Amino acid sequence: MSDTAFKPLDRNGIAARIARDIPEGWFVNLGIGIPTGVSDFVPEGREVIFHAENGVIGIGPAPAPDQVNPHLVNAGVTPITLRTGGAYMHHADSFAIARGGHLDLCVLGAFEVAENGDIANWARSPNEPVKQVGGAMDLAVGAQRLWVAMEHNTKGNGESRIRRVCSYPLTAKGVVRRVYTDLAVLDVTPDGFVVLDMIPGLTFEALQARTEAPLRRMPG
Amino acid sequence: MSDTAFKPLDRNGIAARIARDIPEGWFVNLGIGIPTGVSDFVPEGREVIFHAENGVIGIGPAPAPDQVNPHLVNAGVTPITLRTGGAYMHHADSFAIARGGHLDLCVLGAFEVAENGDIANWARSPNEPVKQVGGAMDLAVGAQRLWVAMEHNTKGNGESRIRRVCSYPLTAKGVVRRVYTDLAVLDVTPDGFVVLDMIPGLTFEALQARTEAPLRRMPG
Amino acid sequence: MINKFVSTLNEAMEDLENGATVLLAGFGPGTPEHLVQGLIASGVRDLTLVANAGGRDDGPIAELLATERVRKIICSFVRPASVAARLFTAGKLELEIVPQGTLAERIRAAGAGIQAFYTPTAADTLLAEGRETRVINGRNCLLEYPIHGDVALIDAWQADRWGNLTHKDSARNFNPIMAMAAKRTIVQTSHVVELGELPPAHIHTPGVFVQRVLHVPA
Amino acid sequence: MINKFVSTLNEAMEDLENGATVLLAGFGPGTPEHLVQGLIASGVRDLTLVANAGGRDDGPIAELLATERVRKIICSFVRPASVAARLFTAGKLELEIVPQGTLAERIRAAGAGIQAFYTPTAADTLLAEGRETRVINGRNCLLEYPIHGDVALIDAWQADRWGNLTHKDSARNFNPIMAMAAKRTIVQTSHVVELGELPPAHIHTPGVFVQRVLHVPA
Repeated sequence: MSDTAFKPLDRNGIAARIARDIPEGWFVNLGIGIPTGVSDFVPEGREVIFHAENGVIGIGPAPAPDQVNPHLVNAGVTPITLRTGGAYMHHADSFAIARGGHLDLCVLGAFEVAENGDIANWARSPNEPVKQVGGAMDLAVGAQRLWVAMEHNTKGNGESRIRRVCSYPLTAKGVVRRVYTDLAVLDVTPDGFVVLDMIPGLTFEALQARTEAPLRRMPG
Repeated sequence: MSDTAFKPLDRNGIAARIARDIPEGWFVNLGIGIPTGVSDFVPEGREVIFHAENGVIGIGPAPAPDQVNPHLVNAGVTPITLRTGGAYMHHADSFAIARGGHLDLCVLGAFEVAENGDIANWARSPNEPVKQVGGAMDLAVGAQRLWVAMEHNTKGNGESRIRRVCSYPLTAKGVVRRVYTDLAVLDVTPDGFVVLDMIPGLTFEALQARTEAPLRRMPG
Repeated sequence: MINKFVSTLNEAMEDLENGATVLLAGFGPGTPEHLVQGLIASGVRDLTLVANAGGRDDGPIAELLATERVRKIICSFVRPASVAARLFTAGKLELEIVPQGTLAERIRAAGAGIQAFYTPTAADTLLAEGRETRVINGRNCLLEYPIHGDVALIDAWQADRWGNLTHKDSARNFNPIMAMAAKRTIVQTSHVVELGELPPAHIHTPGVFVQRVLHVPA
Repeated sequence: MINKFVSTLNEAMEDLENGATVLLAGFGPGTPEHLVQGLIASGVRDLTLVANAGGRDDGPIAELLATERVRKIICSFVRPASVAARLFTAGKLELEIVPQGTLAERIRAAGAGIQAFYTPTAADTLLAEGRETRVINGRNCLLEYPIHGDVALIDAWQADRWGNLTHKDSARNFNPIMAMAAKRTIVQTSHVVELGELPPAHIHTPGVFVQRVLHVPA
């Protein structure tokens, strides 16, 4: 297989690909990392309502540098704006939205996703001091559907993040519905990963070669 | 004993007696019946903040008939006013105040109170169709202290409502701190009922004669 | 463009199903009376009704119960003189009595994704008979489960096209929490406002909890 | 006349005790930085700190942790480059990691008198190891207990003499729920208003949850 036959998406490319699939009227939470960029690619006229777990529903575009409101940030503590129609609430009410099944979609970054829908995104080992849980465990089990946005392979040795079984500590079990990578879009099904879409120039075989878990073609 | 030697308090008299004992700054919930009248007897200048479990904190005096706000009632669904500084909230937040230990005092009516602090105030038998629980069970276990306001004896056959053991279904166990009746003020202590106060002309013996539970004099 | 407004009561009540659990907000004020009329007119039956009280001899809840299309009522309070008390006595209505604070908390739990909780309220009473209790920090507590609605009928003061709501004074009561707890939340509002007219810090029920809004001028 | 205002930081922090559990609100904005300075200056030690995150290398939480007077931190997030991570690695800080939503809900539970609750969050993770779980409606759930504070340090935008508060935009975050959950709630507010100036339908934290308020102009 030739690596020159296709060009992996960059992080914005993944975000834009996800934005295409979000219909008007959905309530959506975007995790930190690649997912945060998704809102930039939703067309102006399509009303998608973005939620931040720190008590904001209806996030607008990023403020101009001289328009920053010091009292208004997203879950990554980055300045945001509020869209017309948005609302503020406290943390427990905000997580009631996330945990109570009121979000149509949550998009999270991850280290790994397994073919049964397991996701690992908060720690690379049980013993390290850094425990970046945040709101991911709440969102992963609480949203109506969970999509993951990540690079298909690790930067270092190119290992597959799409796995039979996660090797890192889990964030939640059996919750991922779809994975968007720089190479492909994969649905998690009872029969494992099904390839919905690939980047131009990539073949199924080349994708499988980069993927630890077995892949299936879209039926039909 | 001569019944002409003393004059039992009327319902307003009981309410007024209770009002005397509520210091400035307390947050207080008043049950339906005699307790509702208590707020009328708190002197104008003494800031006591009354809570209604349907989402009002800071109840003001009753409105003039032509000043009734149809959107503003207390837990008895009676029109009220809001005092300057008062606030509205939803039912779960309002009961968070009641159940979370934030009320200094709740005053409830009752059918019976027992010497261990049990209170019965919602049903006269387990089988009757009428079950007037409302918020009493929440308030009884949630408030910092529970006082009861009631007539000392039943209207019909003059039976004592102050009892060794309650005969009616319980609202809560071991929660009453003090009882205000038309005859006396009784503290519930580990040693049973202690008489704090009696109406003028009533003797300890005459009070005991009207009371099923044993009474003790104030020590000292 | 998101637009949750519907034009008619029929449209508001569309697709109600027999056997549904209906959360009915209100505590005196805040009762969506027009929507209750719609529920009655829809003819759906075998309902479970969740409301603070069983109502009186007249008023929206009494009228609904009198149709005998409610199989069970979950409430904190049944009055002696009421349609509810008579139907219960006649064996025509199941009754689940829940302390008012526990009722509010069970509804909120449904909206917030809490699967069960322990509360000392009612733990030592008849209402706890045969049920699971546990002593936590020396207090006897009763295990309570969320109350989910298929439908919530909600009253609002103001609403915008996203379904953001405000409620007037003590008419707020059960409205925000019942709106959270149902699969389909139907609102009657006294006032319609433009998107952005409600200050974002002062919205009592955000539109994420609302599916349909009907304008019913007061 | 009820008046919860205090004039000085010393007065605001009076009677803090060693071994206290301190709820510290804030998520970026909404952190009561002045009160944290007061906590540091008070010299109390052996604290349990409850906050969303373990902070960074600078900022109020880092400064507090650097005094080594915090025995344990309960939070949802510890950054790699932070005082918290280094103290933990050095065995000088206990760490309890709680998912952010569970953290918020445990704090609310303390304020609302809920003695424990079941949530699916974290039930199938390392954080559940050795703890009580139960399957409810087919979902594995973890039993969680309330987090009570001895003291809560709160930021507000406006406050009146009864302790009624508003919070600005997303600076609201943990402030209303932490105010509910502590025996003593201490507030720093940017603005002082007259009683009655805050519309009763728009108070974010009612004064029933507040003990002391210090005016700290922004």
